[in-house]
Amino acid sequence: MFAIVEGPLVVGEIISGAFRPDCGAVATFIGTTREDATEGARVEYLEYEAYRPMADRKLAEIGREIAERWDVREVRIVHRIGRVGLGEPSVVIVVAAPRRGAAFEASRYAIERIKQVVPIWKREVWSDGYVWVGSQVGTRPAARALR
Amino acid sequence: MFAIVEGPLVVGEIISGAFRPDCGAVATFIGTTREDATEGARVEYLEYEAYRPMADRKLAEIGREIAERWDVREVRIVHRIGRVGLGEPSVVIVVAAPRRGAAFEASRYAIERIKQVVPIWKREVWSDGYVWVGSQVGTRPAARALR
Amino acid sequence: MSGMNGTRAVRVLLFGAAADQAGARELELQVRDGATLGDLWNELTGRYPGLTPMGDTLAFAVNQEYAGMERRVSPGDEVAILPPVSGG
Amino acid sequence: MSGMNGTRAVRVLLFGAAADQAGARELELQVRDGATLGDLWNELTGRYPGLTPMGDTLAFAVNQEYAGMERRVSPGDEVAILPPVSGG
Repeated sequence: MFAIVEGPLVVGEIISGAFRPDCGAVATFIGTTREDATEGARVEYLEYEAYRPMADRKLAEIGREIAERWDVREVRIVHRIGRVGLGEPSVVIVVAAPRRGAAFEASRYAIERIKQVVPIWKREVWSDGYVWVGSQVGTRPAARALR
Repeated sequence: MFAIVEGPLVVGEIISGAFRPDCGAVATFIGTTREDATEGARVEYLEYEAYRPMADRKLAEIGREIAERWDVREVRIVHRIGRVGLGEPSVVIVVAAPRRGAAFEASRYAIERIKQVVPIWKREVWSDGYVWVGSQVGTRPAARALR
Repeated sequence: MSGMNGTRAVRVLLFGAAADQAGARELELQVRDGATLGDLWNELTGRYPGLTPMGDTLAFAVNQEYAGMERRVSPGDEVAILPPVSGG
Repeated sequence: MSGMNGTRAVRVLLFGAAADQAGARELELQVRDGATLGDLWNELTGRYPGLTPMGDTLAFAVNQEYAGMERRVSPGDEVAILPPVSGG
């Protein structure tokens, strides 16, 4: 199951749906939005934007890459877009496998690949402006200086 | 939070409780009971037994070992005992960390250590008898042969 | 698509910081026969100079698959200008 | 605890396959002054020969901490006979 959704991720449901009697291991990775602060300013929330349907296709492609490399029986990747509050999940990756080694390795692989190839972008909205993470472009004083 | 409990593990609650705004990564490992079958017989359910409170103390000790080795902010390990049906979670490990590398490594470390040092035992109840996993002692025809 | 007058338009989508720098999220560009992504990029930075400093960091997609600068673009193609991805 | 007659009892707990093989989960053993876990194990296998084949695979705990065969056991100690753990 590979999806890009707006609105909160219900982590328990996404994970429980991957339990299978032929698997002994379920490894998950959940990315949560992290508070950040510098002198006089702090992150208030994050906003994610995706290039769809290319992003959906890339998630499914990562699932196929995993299936080629490891003995896994279920892979779920759900990425949230739009506004996400601090400490909330932005992505949930679930891998169910007969053995735990494969489950751990595949879940780590999934998040690394997401960060390499899936066209999704994160904008940190600070109290003094915003910045596109990775590009360092935005309206914050520091980001403007880089333009 | 380190606990040994009877009754189903509510995975979503255990995990969500570990989200923190100072952490960007939550890695979890969930052990689920795996169906097994040989000629003419199959596993019907599993039954876990713990030596308490030593097992509780060992779980907390694993938490301290993790805190010494990685920058993690929350570690939760909940192990279920008693009868567990097939495909159900028997253990949930949750590690929240600022960075994903630490979260992945610590969650893997936790399950490996549990399998080394926490006094909990699993009995597979098959259609033709039971067997203590690890000891290969029990009432199944194959286990009896080993006595 | 080929127009009656021989012009050929591709649809260009810009995301994230690239949309910010161009001040546009979607546009159409006319391209000549045999034009490449590189040609299209030159045209684009001529029109939106704010994109120029991002050049080294950007990736490009044609019809939703990553593509290099030598890739030919044809009428009706969807070209996307992709800043460094930052999902997860 | 030291009894009036000078005997000294430790509480022994058996788990999993070890409880099965002994046919007991909990018992008390008298130990002499200076007795070790090794001495206690000899006493135990004398009484429950079914445990003998498991010997190489077992671990022992005294007062809920792993301990080696040379560990002294004292009155009131809780000794546990631990088959290979299989949690997770």
